[in-house]
Amino acid sequence: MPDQEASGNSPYAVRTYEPARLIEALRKMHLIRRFEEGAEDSYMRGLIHGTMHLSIGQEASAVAACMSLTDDDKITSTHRGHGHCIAKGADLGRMFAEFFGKETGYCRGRGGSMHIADVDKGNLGANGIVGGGIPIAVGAALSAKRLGTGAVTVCFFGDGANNEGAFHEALNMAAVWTLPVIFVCENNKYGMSTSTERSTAVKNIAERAGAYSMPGETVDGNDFSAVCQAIDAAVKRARDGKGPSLIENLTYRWRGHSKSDRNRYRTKEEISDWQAKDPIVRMSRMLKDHGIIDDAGLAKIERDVAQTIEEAIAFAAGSPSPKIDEATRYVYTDEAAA
Amino acid sequence: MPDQEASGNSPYAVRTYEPARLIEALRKMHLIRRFEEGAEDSYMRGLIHGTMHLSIGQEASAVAACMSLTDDDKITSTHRGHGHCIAKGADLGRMFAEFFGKETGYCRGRGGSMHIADVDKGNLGANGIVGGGIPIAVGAALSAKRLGTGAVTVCFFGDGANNEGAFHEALNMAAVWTLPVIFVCENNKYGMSTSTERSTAVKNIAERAGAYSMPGETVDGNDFSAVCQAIDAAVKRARDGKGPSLIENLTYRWRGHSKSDRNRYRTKEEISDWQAKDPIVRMSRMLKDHGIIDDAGLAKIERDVAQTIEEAIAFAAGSPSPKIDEATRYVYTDEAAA
Amino acid sequence: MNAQTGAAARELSYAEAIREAMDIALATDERVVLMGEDIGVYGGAFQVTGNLVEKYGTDRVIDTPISELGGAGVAVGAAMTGLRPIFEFQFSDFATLAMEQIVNQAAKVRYMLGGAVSVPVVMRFPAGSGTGAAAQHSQSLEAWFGHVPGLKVVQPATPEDAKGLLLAALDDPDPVMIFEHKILYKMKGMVPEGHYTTPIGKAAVRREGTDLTIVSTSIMMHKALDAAQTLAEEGIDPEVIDLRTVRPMDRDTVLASVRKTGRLICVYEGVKTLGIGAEVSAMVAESDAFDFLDAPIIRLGGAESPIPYNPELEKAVVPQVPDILEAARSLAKGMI
Amino acid sequence: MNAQTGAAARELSYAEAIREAMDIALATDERVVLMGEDIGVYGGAFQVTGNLVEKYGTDRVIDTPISELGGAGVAVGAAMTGLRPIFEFQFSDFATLAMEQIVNQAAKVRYMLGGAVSVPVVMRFPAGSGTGAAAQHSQSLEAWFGHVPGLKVVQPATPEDAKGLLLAALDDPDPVMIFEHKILYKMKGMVPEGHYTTPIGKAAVRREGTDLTIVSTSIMMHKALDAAQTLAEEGIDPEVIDLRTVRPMDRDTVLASVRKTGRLICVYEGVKTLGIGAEVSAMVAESDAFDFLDAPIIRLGGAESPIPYNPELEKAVVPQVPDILEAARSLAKGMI
Ligand SMILES: Cc1ncc(C[n+]2csc(CCOP(=O)(O)OP(=O)(O)O)c2C)c(N)n1
Ligand SMILES: Cc1ncc(C[n+]2csc(CCOP(=O)(O)OP(=O)(O)O)c2C)c(N)n1
Ligand SMILES: [Mg+2]
Ligand SMILES: [Mg+2]
Repeated sequence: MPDQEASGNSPYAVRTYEPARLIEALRKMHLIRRFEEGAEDSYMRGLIHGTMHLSIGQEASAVAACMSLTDDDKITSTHRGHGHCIAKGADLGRMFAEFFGKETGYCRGRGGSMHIADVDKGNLGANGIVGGGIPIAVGAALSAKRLGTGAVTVCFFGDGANNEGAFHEALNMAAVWTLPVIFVCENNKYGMSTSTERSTAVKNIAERAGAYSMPGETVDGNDFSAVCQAIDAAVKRARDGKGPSLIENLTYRWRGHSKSDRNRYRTKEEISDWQAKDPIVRMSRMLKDHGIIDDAGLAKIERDVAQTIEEAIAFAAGSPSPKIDEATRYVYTDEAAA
Repeated sequence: MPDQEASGNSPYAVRTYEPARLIEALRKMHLIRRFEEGAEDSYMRGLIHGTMHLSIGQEASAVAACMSLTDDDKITSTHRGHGHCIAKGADLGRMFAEFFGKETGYCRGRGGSMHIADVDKGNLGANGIVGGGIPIAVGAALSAKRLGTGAVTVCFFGDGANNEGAFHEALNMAAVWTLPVIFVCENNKYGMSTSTERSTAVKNIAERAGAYSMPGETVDGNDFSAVCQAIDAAVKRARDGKGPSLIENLTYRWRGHSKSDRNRYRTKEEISDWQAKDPIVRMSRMLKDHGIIDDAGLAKIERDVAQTIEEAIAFAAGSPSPKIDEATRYVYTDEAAA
Repeated sequence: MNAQTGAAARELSYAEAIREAMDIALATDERVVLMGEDIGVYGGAFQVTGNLVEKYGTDRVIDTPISELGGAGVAVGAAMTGLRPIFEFQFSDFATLAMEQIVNQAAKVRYMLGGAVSVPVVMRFPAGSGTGAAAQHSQSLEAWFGHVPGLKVVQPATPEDAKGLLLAALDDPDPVMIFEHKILYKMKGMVPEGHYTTPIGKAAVRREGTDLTIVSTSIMMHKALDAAQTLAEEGIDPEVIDLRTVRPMDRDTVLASVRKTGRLICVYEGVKTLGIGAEVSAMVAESDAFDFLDAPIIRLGGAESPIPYNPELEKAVVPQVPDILEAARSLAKGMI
Repeated sequence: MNAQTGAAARELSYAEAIREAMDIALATDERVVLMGEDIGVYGGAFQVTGNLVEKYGTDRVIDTPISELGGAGVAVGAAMTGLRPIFEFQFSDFATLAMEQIVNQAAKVRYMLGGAVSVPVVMRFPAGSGTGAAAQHSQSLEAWFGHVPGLKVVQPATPEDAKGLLLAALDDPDPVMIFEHKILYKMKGMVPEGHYTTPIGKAAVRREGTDLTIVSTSIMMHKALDAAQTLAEEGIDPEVIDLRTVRPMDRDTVLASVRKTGRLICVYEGVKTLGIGAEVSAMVAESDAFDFLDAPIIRLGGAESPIPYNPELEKAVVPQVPDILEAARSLAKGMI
């Protein structure tokens, strides 16, 4: 917050991004929320089988972290990856189609929720393995550096993932090789049922940045502007060839870990406290406070988003399933060969 | 160094340990050096096949780290483990016998140099996997805590091992569960040919202690007393139920990584600089300076040690090999069963 | 009443049977601890540990951080020094992170130390497809473990065996890997009360028959029994063997059956190539039972593909009852 | 001159042949990078990369920290985004630390993404026993990898194939795992100059014969050829096949041979149970070649034990020439 004063106290994001981009960001946050609700609803209606991990409550982190990225920049995501995917520009119809196991889905119905990727937009994919995407992100950053593309990689992972050996090995290599990657830990206080207090020997994950001599910063992850500010500085650092950063977005998932969660490890009060910190409400308020949007504009976003979701679900529901006799397609690139 | 003054500047070890124990420690350091030389010599004479990793130059770290341990306390060791093994009280005849692949060896000739263990003395074994012993040490500490034995575990590993995911996961668990374990990193500047500068994103490994909210200390690993002081404090902390510590002993291996090392990654000057910091010379000087030993005493140690080594090698050389038809014994405990 | 044990039996689910085994072990042996991710207040991803943490506390039912390699290593170290840990992998797929500790350490330490220690660790792996969790949460990797000397590997197919094999594993001084099928967790069956063991290394003949032998593992045993019923109606009389233990494999039971029937199908969910069926087939083909074989040995294993998400595709890549029927009929054709 | 390629050939060691392949790749394709522990100034634990770092610099011959999981994952991520990494494990045993990235990521990403990416990564694994490095540095784990759809797995037995298969792996858009035998690194053989490829998925008939088929892998091919010479002198005429590729296995070549000879021995260094020989045997036993079999199929694999340190024991736990002779003679007995 160095230049708050100079800018008459307007938040970083308002100072930095065009109104249209901020409105688009808010729209994306709504899209994420409604996508997750749509998924939940579809699940109830039997359109989805398998598991799902919803990111309701974490929308600011995903969208803000992708604000300054281009389609050439990469992200790696997690099992809780719908938000990242939408933030990076994915088509919701293809996302729902994947969720419904359809041939029109991002993974032709082979991957499902935990593997949605959107390679054209630079999203290398969600990952079913906690921490699995972290070394992959470092690999993408190595490619960018070797090939001189100027691209950066944003690597999303959870607080639980920070106790995986992969986290340690990957952050160390990124630092030693000064790679253009930003490690974004979405600390929602729990890895499944296990709180960071019970699993992690530091209070804030960002404290671990010191073990890799990289900058570490803990941010209010429900404050869109604060996340933008931290990420943008890290992206600049990466693009300037100064290496990786670790940013920890403190946030919260409103829903259970997955469908089978009975929420026995946290209190109703804790949940409602965090619901009061709704990142979408806060973002809306910020935009209103700075005259970027008005109530009519907000209402229009909600209407548009509702319609987009409806159309996406309809597209997905109406799409064909993969052919059974193609169950084993796409294992190898040259399918004749193996 | 808080009470240096009160003690008239005599080093910690001199203040703390009986002269006889200090002389015994020096003797062990000599034993280690001569054991390694004996191994080298035996290798030249074709008595040993396979690989070996010598710890010449690192003797102070091994012996000092085991000073305040009892046979109930455990250690886990590494591929460069002869010193630890001797420090923890192993019989040199059985060590050489193992090296020579004999049935009288610690592992009945099945394990060799990289797997020598001495379970009765609390040495859970060397390990051929870099970092492999670190979680095992934490397991031993968990046993001690659960079973209330009061034992501590000293976990040796190298600077190279600190970049393994196992290091991260194990230190985190030890801290979260407040376990009685002391992580002793023997930083000899290189993991094989790769210097810490080229492999590790912090200058000193002990800096990583902060990532696990445990005390971390970097010590002159060739200073017997300094290592004792750091370890003893950590052992006390562990016995008092206050949890783990990370101690980094800065040291140097005089020999190559293993027999196949051409030493192309370091200079002759660096090696000779470190030889000038010979831990045995320094320990001898300290004991002489404080009137604990005289030249005759030093000479006697050398003579005794030479004889012990000679006898140990003779024992090993004269021992029988395992029977070929017992090549697959000891895979399972109940050998009839499987 | 259970014929073998004399104990009263009641209907329990496979998950309940496993929990009961752990409950007995925790109650009777202070050295037993449970370790794993979310096995405490959450009760385990598949509710297998359930409420055991309430009964035994967090010192004995230990939630680990998400650290599979380290966690497994801690269990190994603890087993070497006096505890008897039961380590739960949340999904067997995550064992890929811990192969070092399982294979280089747990399986080999005893041998490498010339018998100076044992490693009495039990590891539990919820395995298999059918939950719509896709390729990284649906694997059947038991064949890997079966390839590793020093390990014992079991795959219970029934609630009774799930309990009995876990209790046998706890009696065993060496590392035992238990592959539990996720889809079986809710399956019910009669389970004897109290302590009993199911022998490791012994297959069970689930249906006697004379025309062909179906060696099956885990969930496939149930499909094989289903198929057997249909086949019996068609006049084909199959013997159905539940392999139960992958390592050491029960050669005697399998060979005796093949000597009788002269025909063999092996059905298993793991990938066909280099899977359990390869070993069963090779074990027979190298034995004197070879001379009794009247037809090629058929393997029905998983497709050469990761497990897909779409539920129809997911079914298509693992053997189903019609596949068994087809294979059995093709073998039987030669019979008549 | 090499018959197939027309290129001039010279004698090179297996290690030199591999290095030459990497040299060609580095020289002709900017996307190729080498990654691994101590592959730079040290030249690799087995001196396979040698002086390549001097020629191509540390940006392209990258010493990694001792971080097998992370390192393999970086290679996977790099392969997904435009590089063509060749990742060296210092010993194949350390792959146990990286199975997650190899099996859950590299092998499955393409399928899980419905074909949206390929993962053109090559991994090299120095494998096998014979160096006195004991149980954690001597394993032959190729069977595990052969069980994983999405991977291709090769095992060159000669310098020519070591080079040709590595160049073929680099042309392949999918992950290729190369198991190199440490004891072969110093073996010499004629190697064509320049660029050529040895086809992945094709076995080689190293000796034609009519009496029995010996399918061998890697170093065992040389032992099989040795044995074949002795057998020929005894009037037994074996066909020796070098499997070369574990996945996808060359069914056609093996079956054709068995149809001709009616007798099969499979010899491989990995643990016998659930090893390569299990698949070879089962592949034959399920095929039409079954009808041509005149005797049980013999598998000669590694003992059911970790690899011991003592050199005599170490030899005793893997197949040797006398074992092959004995097996072949026992099969031939039935012949006459
Ligand atoms: C290697 C691995 N271990 C365990 C799991 C099971 N699992 C899936 S998500 C999860 C919790 C992850 O916590 P965190 O990283 O904080 O992400 P969050 O779910 O909170 O977004 C667990 C244990 C897994 N998928 N992969
Ligand atoms: C998991 C694993 N990776 C690599 C190796 C090969 N290796 C053996 S020792 C060694 C260097 C270890 O360095 P360090 O931990 O600093 O110990 P030092 O040899 O210096 O005592 C390497 C790379 C191994 N044995 N295990
Ligand atoms: Mg979390
Ligand atoms: Mg070192």
